[in-house]
Amino acid sequence: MELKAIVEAILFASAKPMTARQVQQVFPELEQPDLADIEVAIDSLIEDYQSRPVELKKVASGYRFQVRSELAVWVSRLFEEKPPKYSRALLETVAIIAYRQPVTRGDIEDIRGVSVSTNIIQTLLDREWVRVVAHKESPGRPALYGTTKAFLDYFNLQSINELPTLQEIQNLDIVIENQP
Amino acid sequence: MELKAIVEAILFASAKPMTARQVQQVFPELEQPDLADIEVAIDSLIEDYQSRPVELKKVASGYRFQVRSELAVWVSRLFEEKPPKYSRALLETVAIIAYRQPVTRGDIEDIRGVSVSTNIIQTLLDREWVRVVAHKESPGRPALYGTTKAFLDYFNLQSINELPTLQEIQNLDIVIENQP
Amino acid sequence: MQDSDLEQKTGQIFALIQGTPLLQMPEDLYIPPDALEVFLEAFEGPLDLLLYLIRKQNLDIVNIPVAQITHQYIVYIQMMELLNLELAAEYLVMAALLAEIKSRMLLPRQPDLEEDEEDPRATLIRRLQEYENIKQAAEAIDQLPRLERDLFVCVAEVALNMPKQHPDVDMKELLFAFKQVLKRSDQLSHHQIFKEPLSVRERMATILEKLKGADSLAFAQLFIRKEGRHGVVVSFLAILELSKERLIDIFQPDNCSGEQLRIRSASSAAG
Repeated sequence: MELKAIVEAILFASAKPMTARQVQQVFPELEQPDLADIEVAIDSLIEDYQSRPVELKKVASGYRFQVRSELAVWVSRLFEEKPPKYSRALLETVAIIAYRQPVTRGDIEDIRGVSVSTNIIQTLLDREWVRVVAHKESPGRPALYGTTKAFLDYFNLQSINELPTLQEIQNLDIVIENQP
Repeated sequence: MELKAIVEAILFASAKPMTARQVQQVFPELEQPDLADIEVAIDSLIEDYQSRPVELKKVASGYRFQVRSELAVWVSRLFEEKPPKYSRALLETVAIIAYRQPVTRGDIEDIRGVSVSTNIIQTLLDREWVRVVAHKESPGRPALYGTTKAFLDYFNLQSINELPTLQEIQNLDIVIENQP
Repeated sequence: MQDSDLEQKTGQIFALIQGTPLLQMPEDLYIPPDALEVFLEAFEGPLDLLLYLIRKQNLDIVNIPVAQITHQYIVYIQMMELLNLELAAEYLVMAALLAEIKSRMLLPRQPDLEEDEEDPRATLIRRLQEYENIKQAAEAIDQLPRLERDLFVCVAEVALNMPKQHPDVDMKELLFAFKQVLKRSDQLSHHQIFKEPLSVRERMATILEKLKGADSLAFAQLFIRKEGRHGVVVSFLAILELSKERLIDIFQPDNCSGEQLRIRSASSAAG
């Protein structure tokens, strides 16, 4: 019962589909339930959500909660509007990743002098402008971020070299209307 | 019945808290239910989720589904990055802004007795916890800061009144006189 | 009562601090010197330090013995100077204020003079109270459940055929944001931080990513023939920089098979 509740919470909080094995990994090492128990919990949840507006569905990369397809049409208007502009914090973060890759979140915070929210990193990962290239072997094994091909494509760059040099940026006279 | 299912799906699909009014806007123009009906549906959902691993919670900028706090400790391990820690200086600064808004940077410095670093103000603006609400009509026209709904959302609050109560300042007049 | 207690302890001289005899070791200073430094740095400013001194002795803010507190405060300030801690100017301003209050209290009252200005002692007490309230409120806010730590938003996916909408970003906006970063960080440090050519930084990321799928890679695998001489230089610089930043190890396999140098991520070397 308790296990089922935790599994439900984990699957709801995860931004990506998760396999039973991945769910198991979320538990502290010494308290990991058996894979079979997790699978039982998941099956039972699938049953529970059978006739609810949201269903627990198995997709290629694992299980995820999703809006039942009959209701998707109602929800779709939620995504039609143009999303708001990115914050300056996000733009600064992606620029630092581009110029200083591979960097950890801590490095970015040092350079910006302020903390970087998980949200910003997640947005950049979701947009596939940024990827985790490796993990640094220091306490907490923080992720090292780099930019992607999609980032270059979006900004119409052949390679990262085509970004202006620091010197050029400093001499650049950029005027931006309605700054975020 | 049908309406309630759609409202539930909309609230689950949205990444941000939504007000009843915003939920109403998601419906096609000619089929928008009454605001009152949406509110009834939301109240009923809050009830339904009362004893589930996930709760429907009202925060400053609307309703959101979130993991019940008792389960948070299990879910937190889902995220690689450690949650940010906030320094005392930052927390005291945002507390002053929250309780005394609108305030200038000078006001904050008067209360804390030390200068406020630009980094702290920058972090608070970045996180969109505070914003410039106006400029004071005094030399230099310093910015007046106030807190935002995002600040309240972050701390699970509906309004500024839900912040921990501030102690009253004792009246000194009587005590002072009989000092040596 | 407190005062007579203190007087008894002032018989011996503990130390000379900048020529001033330190007569009495504040009771809470029996801490190893390293810890002392950390301890003193933990104060958020003069008000915080004063509050600490007051609370430590269970004194009432509205009834503080100014002479005693002033003395203790000055001892702390001197400690900080002795440890070469960077002392914010506010600490010295407060020391002067305390000294002024102390001297005023020794003088007979001059009622007509005091009418138009607030008693500095009353002002100080009010500020201490106000700061303490905020300090407590900040601690209470820190305890509130919050996103990222105690609260996690639940989102259900919507399987739609239409692509997800993303905000548009102009290259200008990106460069403008970066220019702001450079402007904020000081001139010297960003030349340090952003000194390698971009192609090298990017290659560093690529090499790390290649290593994710392999225990180790031979040097030769890192050079791409069609990139020519320039590509070789870029790869080479990237390897050196990765090694310098301790992200990879360069090693020679110990089987003596005459094999070339290889690299592995610093993580696999540690394990």
